[in-house]
Amino acid sequence: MSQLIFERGTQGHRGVALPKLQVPAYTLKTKLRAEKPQLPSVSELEVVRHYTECSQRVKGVDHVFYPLGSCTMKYNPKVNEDAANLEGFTAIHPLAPEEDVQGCLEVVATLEKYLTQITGMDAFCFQPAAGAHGEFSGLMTIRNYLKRHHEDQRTVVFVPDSAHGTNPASAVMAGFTVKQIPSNAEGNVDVEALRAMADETTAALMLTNPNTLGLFEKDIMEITKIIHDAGGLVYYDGANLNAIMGIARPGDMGFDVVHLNLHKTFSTPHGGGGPGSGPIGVKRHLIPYLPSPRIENGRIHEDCPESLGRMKMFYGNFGVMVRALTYVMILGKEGLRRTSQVAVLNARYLEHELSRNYDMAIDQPCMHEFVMTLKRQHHDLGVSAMDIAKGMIDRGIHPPTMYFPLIVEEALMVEPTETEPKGVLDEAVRVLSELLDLAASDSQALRACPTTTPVGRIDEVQAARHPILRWQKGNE
Amino acid sequence: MSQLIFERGTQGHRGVALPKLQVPAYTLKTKLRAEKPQLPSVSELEVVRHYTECSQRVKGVDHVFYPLGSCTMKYNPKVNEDAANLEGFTAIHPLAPEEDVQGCLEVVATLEKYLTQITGMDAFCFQPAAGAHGEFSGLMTIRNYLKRHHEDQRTVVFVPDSAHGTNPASAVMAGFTVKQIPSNAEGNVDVEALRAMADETTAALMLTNPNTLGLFEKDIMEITKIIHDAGGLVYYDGANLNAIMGIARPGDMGFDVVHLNLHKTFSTPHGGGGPGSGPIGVKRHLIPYLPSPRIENGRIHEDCPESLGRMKMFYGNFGVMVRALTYVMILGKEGLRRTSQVAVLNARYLEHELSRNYDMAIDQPCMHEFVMTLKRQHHDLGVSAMDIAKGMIDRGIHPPTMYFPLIVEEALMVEPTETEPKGVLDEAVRVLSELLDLAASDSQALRACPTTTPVGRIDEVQAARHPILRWQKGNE
Amino acid sequence: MSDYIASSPEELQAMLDSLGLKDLDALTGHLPEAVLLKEDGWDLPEGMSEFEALAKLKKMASHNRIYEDLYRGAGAYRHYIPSLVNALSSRGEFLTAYTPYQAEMSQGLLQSIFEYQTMICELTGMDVSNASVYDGATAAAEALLMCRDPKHRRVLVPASVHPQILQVIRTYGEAYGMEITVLECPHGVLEESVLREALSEDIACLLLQQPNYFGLIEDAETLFAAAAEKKVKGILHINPIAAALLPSAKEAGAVIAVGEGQPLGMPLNFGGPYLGFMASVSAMMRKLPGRIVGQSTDHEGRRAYVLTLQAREQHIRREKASSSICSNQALCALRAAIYCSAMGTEGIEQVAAHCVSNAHYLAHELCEKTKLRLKYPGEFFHEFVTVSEVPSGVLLKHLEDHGILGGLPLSDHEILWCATEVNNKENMDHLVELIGEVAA
Amino acid sequence: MSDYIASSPEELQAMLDSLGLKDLDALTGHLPEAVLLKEDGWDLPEGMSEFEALAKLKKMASHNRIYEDLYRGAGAYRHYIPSLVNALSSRGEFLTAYTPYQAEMSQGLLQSIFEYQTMICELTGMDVSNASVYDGATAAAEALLMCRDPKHRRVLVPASVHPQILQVIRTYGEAYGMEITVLECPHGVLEESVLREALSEDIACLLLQQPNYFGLIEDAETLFAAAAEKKVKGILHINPIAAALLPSAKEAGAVIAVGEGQPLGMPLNFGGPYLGFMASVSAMMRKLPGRIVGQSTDHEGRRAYVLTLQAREQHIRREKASSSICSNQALCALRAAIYCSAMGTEGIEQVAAHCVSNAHYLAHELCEKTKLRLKYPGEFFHEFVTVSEVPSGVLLKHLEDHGILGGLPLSDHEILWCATEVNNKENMDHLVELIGEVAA
Repeated sequence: MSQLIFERGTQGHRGVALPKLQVPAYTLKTKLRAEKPQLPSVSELEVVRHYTECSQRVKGVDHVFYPLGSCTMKYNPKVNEDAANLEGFTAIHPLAPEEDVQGCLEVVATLEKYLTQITGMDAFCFQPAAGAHGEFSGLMTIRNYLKRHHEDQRTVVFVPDSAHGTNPASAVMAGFTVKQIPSNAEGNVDVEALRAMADETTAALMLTNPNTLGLFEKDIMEITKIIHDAGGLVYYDGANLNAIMGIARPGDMGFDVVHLNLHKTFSTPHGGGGPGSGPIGVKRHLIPYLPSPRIENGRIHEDCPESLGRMKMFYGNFGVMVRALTYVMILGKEGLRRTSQVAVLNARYLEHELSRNYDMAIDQPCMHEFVMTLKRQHHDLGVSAMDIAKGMIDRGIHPPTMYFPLIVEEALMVEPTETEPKGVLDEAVRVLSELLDLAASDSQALRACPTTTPVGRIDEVQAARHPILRWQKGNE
Repeated sequence: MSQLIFERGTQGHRGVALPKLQVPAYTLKTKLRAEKPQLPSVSELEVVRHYTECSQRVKGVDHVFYPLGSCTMKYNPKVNEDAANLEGFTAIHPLAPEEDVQGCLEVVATLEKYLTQITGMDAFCFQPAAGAHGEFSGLMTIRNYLKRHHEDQRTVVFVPDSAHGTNPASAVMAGFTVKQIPSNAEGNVDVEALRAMADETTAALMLTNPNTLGLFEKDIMEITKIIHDAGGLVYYDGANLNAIMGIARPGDMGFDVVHLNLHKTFSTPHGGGGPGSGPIGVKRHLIPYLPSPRIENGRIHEDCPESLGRMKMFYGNFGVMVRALTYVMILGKEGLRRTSQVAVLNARYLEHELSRNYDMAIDQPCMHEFVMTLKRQHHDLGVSAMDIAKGMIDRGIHPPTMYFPLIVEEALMVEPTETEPKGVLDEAVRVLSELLDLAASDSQALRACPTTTPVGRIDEVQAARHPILRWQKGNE
Repeated sequence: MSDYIASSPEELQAMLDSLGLKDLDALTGHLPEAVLLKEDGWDLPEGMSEFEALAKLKKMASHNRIYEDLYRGAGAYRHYIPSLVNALSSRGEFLTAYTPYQAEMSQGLLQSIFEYQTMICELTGMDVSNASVYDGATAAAEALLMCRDPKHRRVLVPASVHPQILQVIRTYGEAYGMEITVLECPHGVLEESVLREALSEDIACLLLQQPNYFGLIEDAETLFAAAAEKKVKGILHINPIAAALLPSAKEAGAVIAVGEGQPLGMPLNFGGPYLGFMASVSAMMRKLPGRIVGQSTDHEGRRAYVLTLQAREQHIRREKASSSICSNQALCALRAAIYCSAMGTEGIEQVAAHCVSNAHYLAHELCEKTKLRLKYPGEFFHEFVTVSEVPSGVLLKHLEDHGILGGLPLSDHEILWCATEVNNKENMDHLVELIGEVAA
Repeated sequence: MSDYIASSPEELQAMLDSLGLKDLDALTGHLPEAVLLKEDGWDLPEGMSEFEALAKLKKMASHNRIYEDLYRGAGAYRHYIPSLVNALSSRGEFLTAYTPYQAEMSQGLLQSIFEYQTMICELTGMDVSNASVYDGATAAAEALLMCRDPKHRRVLVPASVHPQILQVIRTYGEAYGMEITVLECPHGVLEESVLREALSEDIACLLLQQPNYFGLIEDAETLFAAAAEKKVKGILHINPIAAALLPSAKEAGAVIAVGEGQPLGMPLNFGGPYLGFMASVSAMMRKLPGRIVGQSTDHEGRRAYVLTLQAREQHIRREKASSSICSNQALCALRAAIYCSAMGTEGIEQVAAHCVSNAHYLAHELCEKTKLRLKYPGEFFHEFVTVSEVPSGVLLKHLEDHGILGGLPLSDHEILWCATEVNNKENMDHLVELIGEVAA
């Protein structure tokens, strides 16, 4: 069943044919390849069968409840796909004359307008292809801004200890030094520690709010003030925006730069890992320092003398932008607010129900996600967060994010999203409670999960120690 | 997992929303429904999950080898779907002005031209929605022709004992009396019996060639002559056309009327049982008697005084016609001929390989399909054709047609089609041989198949005796 | 040139070798010379690539005119089709499966048909539904056959039924030896008195269309009640969108409900594929033609679905079958089921209500602001007929010149208009303005 | 107004009740007043139905101009995309899955990425490939970073590299503290002598684009050999279609191959999403950024696939990671894999050969029949630069007036043309005729 396409192939099988060449064949005079690339030899039907079969060994949101914390695995509306697949968008060359691409520029401008309202920022740049790329671009914008203001000594970026790994990694990529901010017992930024650390070397603070524990940083106005007072800028990681649309805006909290994840909050599909889109929004004073070109008023401005330069070819993942715009247009003002409210309600309800059996990392009202800790069960019963996760797979639920944030032991981070009905949440409660029972009665059985999948738990150490990263005759 | 959508639903869940009403709401003054229809109450995501899940409990040609005799389960090219889904086709109203539907009329005319060449007929009518509908329409054409020629006494239609059940049923629907023609020991029409039966009551003979045993009727010229000499017409059931494209044509064999199955020979998908398309082709002298309207030269002729009338609303399953036209355009003359040749080769090869272990119904070179008989195994081992079929399911192959044609005991009718590569045929030989071994070593295990499917063998008697034909609260 | 032959030339040769044959031509060497086609015996073009074929078909499609704004119904209706209908129904599993004879490997398909049958029962109020037939007109014809018996071979049909349906049932009726009597409808609907005059004991059934061809709502309950007095069976051909609001076929007293399912998620598609639905009261269950899916259990007692009541069908009964139907419109039935699921009861009621309100607004505005007037006084659903002094052709041509497909011309001075939930006020106002320009 | 909230109002209330909350607003009652958004604090339109939104987006799309015939490349190429690429890659399973962290329920996805990695290795000749990065330009930038070490912070790049790639690597280089030196290419390609002059021991790597921005084929083998003498690493940014014919990156002596995968089944899409591919020799495996899938076994010894070498990645290493990449272009990589499967070695070679022949035919005809001439003497692949006295704008405008998108204007008198397998002789002849009308 799980033949690779190379193994499925048979010498001489041909897929799709080309039109006949109508002009004289021209043979290149330069040296050509010595060894041919060995692509699969399969007929069309074999291609179709192969990928149909592969698809049936993947679970998406289209199948199962996917409460993957911090990833916002909400429903991906099918209408988004229809909009993005309109030939009037897909057939457009990125270097076609400006007057021929007015529809694309309209998409960009409209989405920008809406996102500025949602976030309280003043302008957006859509070049970044993903969240981490947005972080990198946003930090580069800050770096560029500081440089142009002769503040080269500001080299330190603060990152909370609960932050996504992309935050410190992006900061380093952008040439900064990272300093970790501790969380306090309530799971929030330790404001006093931050105050003590902020100084003339401070370039920026990166923060997501609500944070990765699912908690709204109550002292956010003070936090941003501390950084601003120290002469730094504040960066908003938009991973958790789904909690606060229409409720609060990063722009109003004092953030200078944000990135959004259109593939999280704005319902574009994750596609098994991408393409995403990570547009960055800034306050007015930072606009000139954004990546170039800028799209404004139906024009593409290549000449942006203070821009940090280009982060990607062309204008970003346009197809993803069309999907996000479709989503925002359909939801509108009230729909977006309700989306965030129900995202919070679903998380709060699930947390409440689960807290009968499970320990929560923090005893605070969560926003759109929450973190459980299996520390007690790990100690008492010898079952880990991973074991619970694998047990969920066998019961038709995609596991929560495991072992994150790092500050929580045996963490499971749960984000149900607003598109799941109560019944699905109740069923998840039932499953998770059953798994705890199983952990108590037969932990061995739990550790053997998953058993309903095409393969069981995989030897990751072997994979990393003796990497086999491509098919070759003989490594079947 | 296999909840019905009604069970999945929850009171108050809503799917797709409508635009707001922009005009004054009008309330009908007539009596309205007393009891509301109870449709499912599901959100979009629930709809998507439900049908995604359902789809994964169906096997199509996109998954598995599907050697279903007489059904021609060949590859359904994806380009056909793209062509049929062009908005320039899907958005066209059937009663739009003639000058606005020239593209559709071009599709019809082009497909007609090609089909006449493939079959040797002179004209086609595309109203019939399926093969059986084509049979019915074809026989109605014959009836109309006979009536207009004052041959009302011709009420008998001959049908071979090996024919598809649709043949006699369609003949009766069209108001004829059916007489069965016996097959001889070689599996062909008993010519002498036919000669003895043909007389002034003979309306028509229905025949498929190659016949359902996969044999080409060698005496076809004589057979059609016998009927013509008796004053009758000869009808060609196009179910098996995939064997002879570019090799021989019903028109040249003396057939007066044919129906084709675009969803078999011309690669349009079966869709789980339809929509198909069963256009009928006739020789020139029968054209006026076809169903109306006639489409000719970019015009829709409603006024056809000698027509039998209308068989269906509008012009037939147009979307299926677009798919078939795409297929014929891509294959062209050589491709179609090669298609039939390889369809025959695949069948002949598979028959040859299987005949080492299995008994063939007839010892004659087959065309595009062949029939095996499990009579010996049924007697010796107590395993039936059905048992072998169910064993194939467990091994990832769709079973052949079972218990047909009726003149063969414990029949399995195998049609591999040209789109399967040799490797798939070899694997089928291996599986079928393995199943015979299992029948011999552990017939109980074979009779327990399938075991890998969501359900095992189903109680069909219970279904028919105590019919439950719809969901109702309580019959879960 | 392309083909979809999977084996390589070498594999083909290997197969030929194992058969002891030289080449592909040798496979048909046993056919009589007289039937073998000469190479120049047929005239077909050379094959081409998928790319070229698609380009040519795009070209053909471009020779059709797409009207973004249209007001034509008459049996083919433009409704909004939610994106998920295409996304789900086009999944290869559904698309490329055969009729589910092998139930164990087709449970998802069988289940979805079972669900479809349930939805049709709900929309019609009937007890049982089949898995679909070719279209609404053949569904009506098959319904007549269900009512036929040696003593009842006559059928009453009002002139308010769609003329194409009339044509189809005439054709089928001719085949079945049934006599069709058409009842006049001078006011656009069948009147009870006209019916009563025509009723007699040898009549098998009365077929009504609801709403009828002119968009008018028939008083089906009264008419079927009158028919029932003479033991004449009632067949209601009902628009499935209207069915959400109007009395169900069962409530109206019909024993069979049929209809054209196209409004439930099928695009216009130049007339097909569409979807014929058929449902009946329990008593007529074994007369229903076509496939039917039933619920049963497997050997372990698990709920399972299977094609059932096959004793009616051609592959079992041959010449004694109740119809010859083999293929039906399964994929269209699936689309209808997905559509009904996505809309739900409330959604489909809203579609119906929007159709009604839009059509009445349009009718009102046309009568108010132009010289058009309604032909019939009766209550209509989402279609209506206007009369005008200005010839229909002039009115419609003026609209077409402005990118609008107007109603269907029924005669030189009558037009059958349709409005659905996809027509909007702005466009309707524009239409009225344009009509006003030529018929003010 | 629509939303995608699944629970009914009653269920929402039940959940609120169980939390002891009055309404939805109460959920955020604990937020500081200062941050709470007032109702009029933001300006967004009301929501609308799916139907209306799609209509509006269709309208926007109609404000773009679709050119059926186009001759513009410059980093975004129109190739034929077989229908099965869309049909398979749009399956909901692939579309709506997350990065395959839970390997057991994502084997089909992991396997397809593993296959993609193998195909990229085959096309580039390299040993290992990652699972994709954002695009060809960022792939080039990431490749530079792979070559950086404290003693090697300089990069050589010829001016024949796409200016947008140059811009991106400048941005990334600035971040990484790498110095980019651009080498002049007066004849359109990097000459060995120019390279040798620039080479020194502190240089990390030489980046070449093949074919280069002007469509010309660089003598990569000679140049990388010269670089290698100074231990300077070779990075080849290669067009994946050209890769089927030209010496592979490995054969040319590169240690890293990168490129823009868009030609492998991605539509033009106004510039994205596209696909950055990256592959390297084994020795650099642990420096490759982004996801990588490896083969392993499960506890029963069954072959299985899993994300591997995660010790390089941000979610493990945080500030010590080799890049911050989290999302990549997985669905685009899947499209590329399906495309490569559907074409096969022979098919992709044919695409490449047709591109070459069509481009050379076009160049030949333009030079023969119009006053345009080639700017550079070197051998080109499927793009070439012409020089003309008539201003580029005049030439291109004339083509646009006839529905043709001509090449990219590089200057007032230079145009970069592209032809692929989808351009045909008839259209090219027409183009030449049109150019002849203004530049004869």
